[in-house]
Amino acid sequence: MSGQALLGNLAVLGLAVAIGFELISRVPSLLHTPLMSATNAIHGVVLVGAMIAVGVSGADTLIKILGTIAVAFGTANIVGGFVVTNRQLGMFRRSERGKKER
Amino acid sequence: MSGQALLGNLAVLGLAVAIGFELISRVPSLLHTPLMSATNAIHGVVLVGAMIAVGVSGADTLIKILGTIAVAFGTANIVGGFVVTNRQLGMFRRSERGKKER
Amino acid sequence: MSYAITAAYIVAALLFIVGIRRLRNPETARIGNITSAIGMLIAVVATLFTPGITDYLWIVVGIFAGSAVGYISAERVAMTAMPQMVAAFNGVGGGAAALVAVSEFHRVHDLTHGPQLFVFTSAVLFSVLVGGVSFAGSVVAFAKLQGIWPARLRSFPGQALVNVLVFGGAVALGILVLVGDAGTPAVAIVLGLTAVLGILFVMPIGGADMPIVISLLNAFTGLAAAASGFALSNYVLIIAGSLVGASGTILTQLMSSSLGRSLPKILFGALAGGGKAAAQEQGGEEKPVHTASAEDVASILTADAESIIFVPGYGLAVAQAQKALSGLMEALEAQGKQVRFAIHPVAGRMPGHMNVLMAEAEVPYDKLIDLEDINDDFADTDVVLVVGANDVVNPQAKEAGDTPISGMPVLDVGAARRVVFIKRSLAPGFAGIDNPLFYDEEKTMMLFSDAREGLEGVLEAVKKG
Amino acid sequence: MSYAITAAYIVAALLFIVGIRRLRNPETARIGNITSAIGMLIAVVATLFTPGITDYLWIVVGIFAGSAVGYISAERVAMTAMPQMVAAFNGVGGGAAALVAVSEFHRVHDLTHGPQLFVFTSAVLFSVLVGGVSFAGSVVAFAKLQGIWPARLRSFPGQALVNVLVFGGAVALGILVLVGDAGTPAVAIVLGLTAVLGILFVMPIGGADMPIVISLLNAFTGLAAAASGFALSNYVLIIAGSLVGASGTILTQLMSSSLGRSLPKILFGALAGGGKAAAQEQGGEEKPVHTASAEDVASILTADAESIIFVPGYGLAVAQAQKALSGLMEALEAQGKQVRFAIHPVAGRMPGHMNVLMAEAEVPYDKLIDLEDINDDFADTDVVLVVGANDVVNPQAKEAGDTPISGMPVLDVGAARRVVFIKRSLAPGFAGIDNPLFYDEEKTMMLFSDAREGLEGVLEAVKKG
Ligand SMILES: NC(=O)c1ccc[n+]([C@@H]2O[C@H](COP(=O)([O-])OP(=O)(O)OC[C@H]3O[C@@H](n4cnc5c(N)ncnc54)[C@H](OP(=O)(O)O)[C@@H]3O)[C@@H](O)[C@H]2O)c1
Ligand SMILES: NC(=O)c1ccc[n+]([C@@H]2O[C@H](COP(=O)([O-])OP(=O)(O)OC[C@H]3O[C@@H](n4cnc5c(N)ncnc54)[C@H](OP(=O)(O)O)[C@@H]3O)[C@@H](O)[C@H]2O)c1
Repeated sequence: MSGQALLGNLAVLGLAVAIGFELISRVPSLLHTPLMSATNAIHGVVLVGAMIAVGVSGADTLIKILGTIAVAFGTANIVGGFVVTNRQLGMFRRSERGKKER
Repeated sequence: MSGQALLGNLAVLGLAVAIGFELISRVPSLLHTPLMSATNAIHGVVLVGAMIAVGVSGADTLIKILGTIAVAFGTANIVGGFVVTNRQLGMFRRSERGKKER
Repeated sequence: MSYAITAAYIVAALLFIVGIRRLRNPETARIGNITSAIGMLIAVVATLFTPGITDYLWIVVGIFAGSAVGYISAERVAMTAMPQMVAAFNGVGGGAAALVAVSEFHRVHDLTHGPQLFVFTSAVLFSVLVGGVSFAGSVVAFAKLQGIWPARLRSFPGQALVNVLVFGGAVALGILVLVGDAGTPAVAIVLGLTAVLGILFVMPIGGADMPIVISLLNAFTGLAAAASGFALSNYVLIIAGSLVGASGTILTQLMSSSLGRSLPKILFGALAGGGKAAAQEQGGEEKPVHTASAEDVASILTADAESIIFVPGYGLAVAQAQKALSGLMEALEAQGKQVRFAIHPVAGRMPGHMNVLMAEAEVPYDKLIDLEDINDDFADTDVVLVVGANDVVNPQAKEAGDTPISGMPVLDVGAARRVVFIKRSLAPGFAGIDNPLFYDEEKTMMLFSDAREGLEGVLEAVKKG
Repeated sequence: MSYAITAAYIVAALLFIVGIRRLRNPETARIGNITSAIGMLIAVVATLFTPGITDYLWIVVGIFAGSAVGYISAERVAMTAMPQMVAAFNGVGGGAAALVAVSEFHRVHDLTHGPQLFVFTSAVLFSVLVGGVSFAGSVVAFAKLQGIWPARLRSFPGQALVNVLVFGGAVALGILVLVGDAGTPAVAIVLGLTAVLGILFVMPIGGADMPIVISLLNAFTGLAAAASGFALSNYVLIIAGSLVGASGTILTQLMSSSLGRSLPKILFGALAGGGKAAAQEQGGEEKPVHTASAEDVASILTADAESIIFVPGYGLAVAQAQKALSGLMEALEAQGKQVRFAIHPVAGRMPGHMNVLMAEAEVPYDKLIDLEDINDDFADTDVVLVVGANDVVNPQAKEAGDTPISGMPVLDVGAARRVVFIKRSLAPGFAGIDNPLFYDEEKTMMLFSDAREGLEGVLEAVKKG
């Protein structure tokens, strides 16, 4: 990682943190539980790193083992997180009256 | 600009646009006029580019002329924008009663 | 060193974000503006250390000249003239962005090649195109608002065709620069063409539509700065430009949606339809109205009113009557009345314009109440005093129909017990449509007068009696 | 190719942002979740094309195993067990981040040197440290919530010292890796130490405080992912990790501030103070209360009540009584009553927990009304039915004092005409303090029962008439 690339990453980090705070603070408490499980799913994106670790040629056995565990962990995190969030959100329904009032 | 740097710039652009919309949409209409003049001041940051253009050694006369105009324009934009915004915001005052109620 | 500069640019960009974030609340807004200004200072100082910068003379000259002009004009400008001021600063910003792109092209385009050059040149051309339009368009907008643009100069026969030709020429030349090896002169010609385009674009648009044009050009300048940032691979330009682009876009949307006309119609309608921005519909003159004198208004305000709401509008700004209105507020409050201000988001000629004017007249901002928050309170209000406003209280907006303001949310002043208008005549406002509220003789009183004179008369009568 | 992959990662990150943005509104939230999932799919598919990836076998094995486990557990879990579920997924995510960092270190650390290596290694160590703590801590939190963690195993004499030693050891070894050239084994030992640290950290904290711990560890996992992103120079990891870090931080703040105890006190208080998370204050037993039967409650609800508000709390979740409560709502609505739900943001054991449970029981979400929006309506309410809630309706919070809930905004149920509690005893809730409302014999009725049985009894009596 070159110095300029590092600074680029830092810029991205700063912007992402700022936007994270803006976005999250606007989610109503009605949806805080699904919010928690959705962001939980999103950090499963480390799967991407795990795939690279285990897939590149020349990875030795140690990496293969650690990497495969990491792939399984990351996938479980992603799939489980999105599915359970989807289940939760599927239950939120507006009343008939509420629908009409809109 | 290398390909990766270009992509880095695009990532920064995407994040900045997203955060821009979040931030601006939360400014109340009470402050829309100062908002307009403050963001107006901020785009004066092209001054930075103008300074580089006119200051690097080897710039020829054409660049010197265009660059000096650009420096003057950018500075006028920045100084004028921030000063007039400051003037506006200095006039916003809470009432005595309002202060106590807080 | 160069790492430290990039780091400083990132810090500057984050300070802009923090600064805009603090504009959310009037208590922190001033600090927010200063935060952004500090970010700017950091960016500028860091730039002085750029490796390769050896010639500081012209930088210093430019900065001094620009600071002097910027500072003096910002200190002197009247608050009613904010639209012009924003137009002027926007113009110089757009011009600077375009000039930076041209200079950078001149300096660098021989040194790179391949895909890099393509991206670089695209960014330069975008910046030149958008920055040039923004520069020239802002100058015209400024001149129109200032009243120094000759009224005859609006459009000429076949202008639509000329516009298309100029635009086509600029694009064609741009493509030549991009794929061929036309050099700096060609880019300079593109800049010239875009300047012409900017003039042609704004020329036919009516003066009252200028704030929308300015807000749009503000977004343009932001985009031009971001494009220059791409050409220079400079984060602070990219981020700052994007923030401004977003801001301009949101405010433009807000205005055009509250005008009830689509943006393309505002921008190109004048050219297509031929002439007037809004038709001045006449013909309500014959219906009777309840005319009042300053004394009548004063007695209504003092005798049997407890809760009073003031609605300021564009006419108040024109008449510079903000001080007179705040004086009337104080006199009535001294008599124990409750006085508040109902501020429509697009009252006046710029978003939030009335808030600044009333703040200038030392009305505390917690008495300036937004449309949404005050609309339910009119029903419990004794007297509403509408000063130089018209469209923003026009009940026709609520009725289905195809008037220019149909669907725009308006202040529901008709719900109050009594309504008093201070304006010079029965003439319509910006949207050019009649206001049925004028003719409700039971409820409404009309004080025909310049806003300032009328208010001063009422104030005098209130103090006397 | 590799440019296309980077571009795909940027698109994925922007889709995460759009997805979270849509979580703002229950109407768009499900689409938002799907948007984020599509972003994830794009990122994963793009990764398959990474130059240098030749061995797909173990990727496929891992993905299959993970998908099966993740899908099945997500489909089967009860909504009342959401805290455990989040803990489990958080643990595997943190573990994956730490393992990725170790693998990457093993692969790359011989190939780079100089300042690059320093930054790289710092990122790796940060990810290992934070990810390891998050992994092991989440496992303990899961076990505690699931009730499978041995209750004796909380703390041991001198644990604070051991904690400091383990942490110091991990940091010292990390510095060695950073400045010396200790290789992969040293990093593996650091990982082991951080896992021990995670266990030691969460072990002493009471089960009821677990949601805060989980939310904090969620933020940790996000930070670990962002740090792995730095090590790999990968935008999607950096951006996604930052988003999650921000989310975890905000929710942790929300909970700890509504618990009235500072975060350090929650995390380290158990160890310092020695044992119980909240003192079970006894001694209200002697005061008389107005006890009621299911029939009494039913007659109050049907006879002279028009507007009714239900307040569900943690006990409702424990008793799995959400269906019974929604059944009661339907029965009362069939009799023409107005029934709404007042939802306190930290009712239950997870932010927003009650909303999910009531949505599961098919209560439309526009009847689930937030603290702020409903608090003024209690004064116009005939009967409030509080089911398994306690702290969130405790008026002591409003009085100055140093109870654990002082200053926490509570539901103002005392303003209603009558209040009915369904709970098993006069035992206090999570905060361990007595509720004076129980002893207001005029206003309050206590139905001592398990929430589900009690509600079913009331429902039966209501239906009978
Ligand atoms: N704020 C923005 O961002 C923005 C931007 C562009 C357009 N607009 C549009 O502008 C309009 C704003 O509404 P508004 O109610 O504030 O203004 P308006 O509807 O334009 O009405 C202004 C009224 O002020 C009166 N007036 C003018 N000069 C006066 C003076 N010296 N003394 C007393 N009265 C005077 C005029 O009547 P007389 O001639 O009878 O005196 C006129 O009817 C809306 O249609 C809005 O959509 C707003
Ligand atoms: N939501 C979050 O994010 C979160 C996280 C951590 C902590 N907390 C804290 O948790 C508390 C939540 O307040 P809350 O009012 O929901 O709950 P609470 O104050 O903890 O009270 C729950 C009540 O439910 C009763 N109960 C338990 N099992 C029951 C059953 N099977 N049937 C009927 N009643 C039963 C208990 O009384 P009996 O034993 O007499 O039945 C208890 O008093 C707050 O102090 C909050 O700060 C919340």
